[in-house]
Amino acid sequence: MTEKQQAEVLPIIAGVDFRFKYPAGVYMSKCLHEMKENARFLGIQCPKCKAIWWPPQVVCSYCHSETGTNWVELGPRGTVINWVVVHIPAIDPRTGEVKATQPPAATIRLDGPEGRGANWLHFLEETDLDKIKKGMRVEAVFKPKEEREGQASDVMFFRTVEE
Amino acid sequence: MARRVAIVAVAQTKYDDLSQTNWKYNWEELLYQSVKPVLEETGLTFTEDGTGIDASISCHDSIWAGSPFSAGKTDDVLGTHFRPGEKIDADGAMGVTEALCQIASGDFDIVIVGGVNIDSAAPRNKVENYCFDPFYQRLMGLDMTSAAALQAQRYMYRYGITREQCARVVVKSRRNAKNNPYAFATEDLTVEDVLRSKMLAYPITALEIKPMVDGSCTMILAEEEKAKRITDKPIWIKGIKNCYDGYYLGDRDLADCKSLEVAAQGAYQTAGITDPRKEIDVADIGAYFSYHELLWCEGLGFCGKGEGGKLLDSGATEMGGEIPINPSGGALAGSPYTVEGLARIAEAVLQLRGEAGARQVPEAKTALAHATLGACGQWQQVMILGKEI
Amino acid sequence: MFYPKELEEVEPIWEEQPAAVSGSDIAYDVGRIGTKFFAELRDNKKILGIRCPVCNLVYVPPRLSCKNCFTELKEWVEVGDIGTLLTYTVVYVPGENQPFGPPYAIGLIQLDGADTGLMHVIGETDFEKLSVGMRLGAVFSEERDGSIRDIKYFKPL
Amino acid sequence: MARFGRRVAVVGVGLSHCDRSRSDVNKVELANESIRRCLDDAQLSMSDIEEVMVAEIDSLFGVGQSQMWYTDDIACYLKPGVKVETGGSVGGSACHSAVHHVAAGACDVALVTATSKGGGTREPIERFVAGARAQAAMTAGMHPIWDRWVFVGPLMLFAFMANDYLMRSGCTREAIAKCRVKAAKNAMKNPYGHLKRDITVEDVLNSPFIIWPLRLLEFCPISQGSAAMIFASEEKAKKITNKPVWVEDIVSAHSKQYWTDAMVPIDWGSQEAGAVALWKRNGITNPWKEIDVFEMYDPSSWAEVIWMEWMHLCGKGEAWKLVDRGATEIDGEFPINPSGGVVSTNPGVPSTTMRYVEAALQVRGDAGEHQVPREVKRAVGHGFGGTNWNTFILLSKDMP
Repeated sequence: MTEKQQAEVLPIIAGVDFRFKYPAGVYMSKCLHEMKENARFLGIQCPKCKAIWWPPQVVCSYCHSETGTNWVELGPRGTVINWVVVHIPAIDPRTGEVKATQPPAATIRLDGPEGRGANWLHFLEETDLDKIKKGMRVEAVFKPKEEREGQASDVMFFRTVEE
Repeated sequence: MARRVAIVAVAQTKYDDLSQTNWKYNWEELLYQSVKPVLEETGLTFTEDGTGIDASISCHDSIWAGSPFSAGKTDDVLGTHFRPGEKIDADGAMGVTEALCQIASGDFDIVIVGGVNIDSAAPRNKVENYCFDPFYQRLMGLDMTSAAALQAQRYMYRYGITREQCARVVVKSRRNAKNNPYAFATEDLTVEDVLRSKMLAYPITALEIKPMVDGSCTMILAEEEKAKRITDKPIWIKGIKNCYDGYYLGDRDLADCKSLEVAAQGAYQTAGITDPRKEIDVADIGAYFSYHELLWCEGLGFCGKGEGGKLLDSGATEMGGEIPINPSGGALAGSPYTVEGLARIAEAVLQLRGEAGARQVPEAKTALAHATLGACGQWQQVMILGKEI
Repeated sequence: MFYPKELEEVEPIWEEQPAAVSGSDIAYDVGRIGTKFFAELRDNKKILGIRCPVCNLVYVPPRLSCKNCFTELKEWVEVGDIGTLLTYTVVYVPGENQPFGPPYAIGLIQLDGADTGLMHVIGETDFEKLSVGMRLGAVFSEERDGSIRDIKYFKPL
Repeated sequence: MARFGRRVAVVGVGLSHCDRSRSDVNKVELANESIRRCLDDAQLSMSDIEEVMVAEIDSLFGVGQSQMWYTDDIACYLKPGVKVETGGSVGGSACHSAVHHVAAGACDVALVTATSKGGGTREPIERFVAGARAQAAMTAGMHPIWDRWVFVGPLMLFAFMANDYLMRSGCTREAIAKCRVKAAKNAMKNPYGHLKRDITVEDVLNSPFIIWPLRLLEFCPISQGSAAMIFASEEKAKKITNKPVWVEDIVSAHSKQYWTDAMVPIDWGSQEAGAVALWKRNGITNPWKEIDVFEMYDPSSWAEVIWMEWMHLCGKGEAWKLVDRGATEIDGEFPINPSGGVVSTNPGVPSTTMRYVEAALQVRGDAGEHQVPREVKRAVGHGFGGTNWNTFILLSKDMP
């Protein structure tokens, strides 16, 4: 055995490049269609414990009741509850693309009936960290209708509004 | 086991190809279609005070779901939010073992086990290729079908099993599946149809592998006292054992199924079975490929080594035979990955409860449910279920 | 129809995405034992096995532990590049990581001096003429980079 | 009264050497390393092992159905086994499975194995890109349509939680930095620690933001390593060792699928539900007094501080003050992570098993240099993973 052999440790390239089809399901499909067609947020409220599910889902996580068709309209305005700013290159797992920068991400409580939930993680238009405050009022900015694809990214970001 | 455990309710969706509806349901919606019936049947809810379901087990193979932590998708419908949960990343039958141990240990009294998969959303041969080690076997382009072909060839060579005998398994499966409202593939086939269908990896043809289907299966297990209260038809778990064989296909004589022999002996011992062919009334076994049923029959001790073909030819495994095998049609009639083993257990339960409809095996008292996973059946599990305690 | 009508009638939305970011370019560490096997293959066209002194078995490919007795394996042995076919198949459909386009034959080959079969491709052959028990010899790739494909294929002798 | 039908004890533990890259071994050999140490620790041979529980996250670590490949190297050949996947907590979930199997009488001796060795890439790893890749891989576990496109892995979650805590508790950044320095000091004493850096509070506060307000040094590294544990029934345990560590209780609490909703107001309900169940069931009214050492899964120093409150170890808004005055140091009132924690050594899959192993070592008094300077009667190990899934184990010196 040569010295070179003794020192080296080999890697083997043997990845598998697979793509899956991810279904949204009936509840999320309805909600995405509503965003695409009517620029409207349709959440669902648990008939029992009144928690609001955004995106809508079949069963309430808290009390395990069926949510049925108890639709509630949310937004398009909301309140910023929390925010962060990404400083590292983020890789979009959908494409493998490296995003060098991205706008601040925030959790926004969409306007709507009282109840737990209705929070959405989305981007803010405002990039000045000093101007982002808890309780700040924001409004969803949609892509033009013809560019909307029935995805969460049909909303580009949330814009600060004065009230 | 420290406590007796019974299966008190089972439910399945009709197994179907979701790609035909453009993947209408997502994982949780598909799973909920079998969760709701078991909750309704038993009247149980998710509670913390010991009056309802204590814990949940989600069976979800993350490579088939295309994301890590994939079992999270099923958390809501299985009632796991802020509650005890366990996620089995293998065949659902392993989840039943886990539920059994959770209950027998005294930790929980009632456990729900759910499994779901959308096979049609995954690129099958790529996922299967990903299951092989990256150094020696993956780079040969192996998938589960070509691995199975190596086993089939070796099996045929060693014991003189014929391709016609293998094909006849498919014909029988489809015929039985006609009576199973949950089955997917139920068309009439002849041996020639099977042999003449597209060759995938010699000697395995397109009709000799499990069709691609989607669906879910859920069941509830309970300890003795509660089981008797919940239902008047509890089905008792009498013996269960699983076993792994060695990994490299070249290490094994593929014409044998050592791990199945060990698993079967273990399960028979606990259940007190000495002559499986006589004492077991019906068996639903995990056959992903045609030859599986023949080889597994040998491993299960229903016949001697190399006699799987003869056993089939004798008609003993047909409906009405001495030991009907796969009255449901088995995986060859359509069961999704990870749900495969759960569906076999569900069928055994239905048979013992006398709820199997047109495919009912009369007076079934003891049933066997088998599951397998991995290339050439590396992992095997055998479960004995009984009507009487 | 399991869900309310208005939901069952919604046009389904689905999205195709990669399951993992890494894709086809993942490099796996072989480790010291694997490296020795592949380096010998690459540099000297030799196939090595490893012997378990307790079970008296020679494993190809080599590994760290004997699965029967858990002995840590250290005794390297050279095995032949000629062996016997244990089983084979001919793959007719395209798949991932295939060394050749279909149809191609793969088999388990028990090399002389080894107690286990090695998975590999069978080349330079008429598929009709393949049979279990036939003798095959290794053909090495001209350009070798330290992987199992440094053996190009096995051919009938 | 014992919680289970049969008593269960930890009779052996083993850890591998951890590093950023363990290219000297492949995945299964790495698992084998800690198993050999574990068998040596318990003075058992592979034939004594009756069942093997495998912890893995196949989608992250490059091989599907990996339990199959592991079989030969984890003493599982012709034996039964279980494979679980619950994200970072999986190493704990596998232990719970082992406890259940032994307590149920399915076997007497069960081995748990957890290994992390992902595939690398051929490209040279630039600063942050390796981390970004790891985050992206974990983001793939989020909802493909709803969450993936905006989420940047667990990093983002911990950044959110840090901002929330800053706004709510009035904590100082120095307190969190102190928590990180404590972890670094402890890790230097741990032979199996990965990051062994002599850092100061200033170093932490001067490290760059990765996701504001989370700084580089406040987050865990990526390590490769493995851990193993052997659980045995009472009868066997007494034969195997004269220092059995008894499993008093195990608890798991999981959580719903969408993280985005759980993020604000930061809702750590499953940490709370799990911990409260653990305290209540075992008659622990004041964990701060009754637990001698706590091994917490702390992907970030922020998590350690915040979860102290959610696990009812102290009141809301108090944790940072306790950390600030050194109460959680190795020789403090309530030692947390004397091993250095996840923030120092993070192989992912075995991270929870390591917490359990370290808790067991502390109870045994075998933790060596990082043994806490007090009598350890009861220790808790905690695991975190997936979409906020939590596991807890309560270990004790005295037989329950």
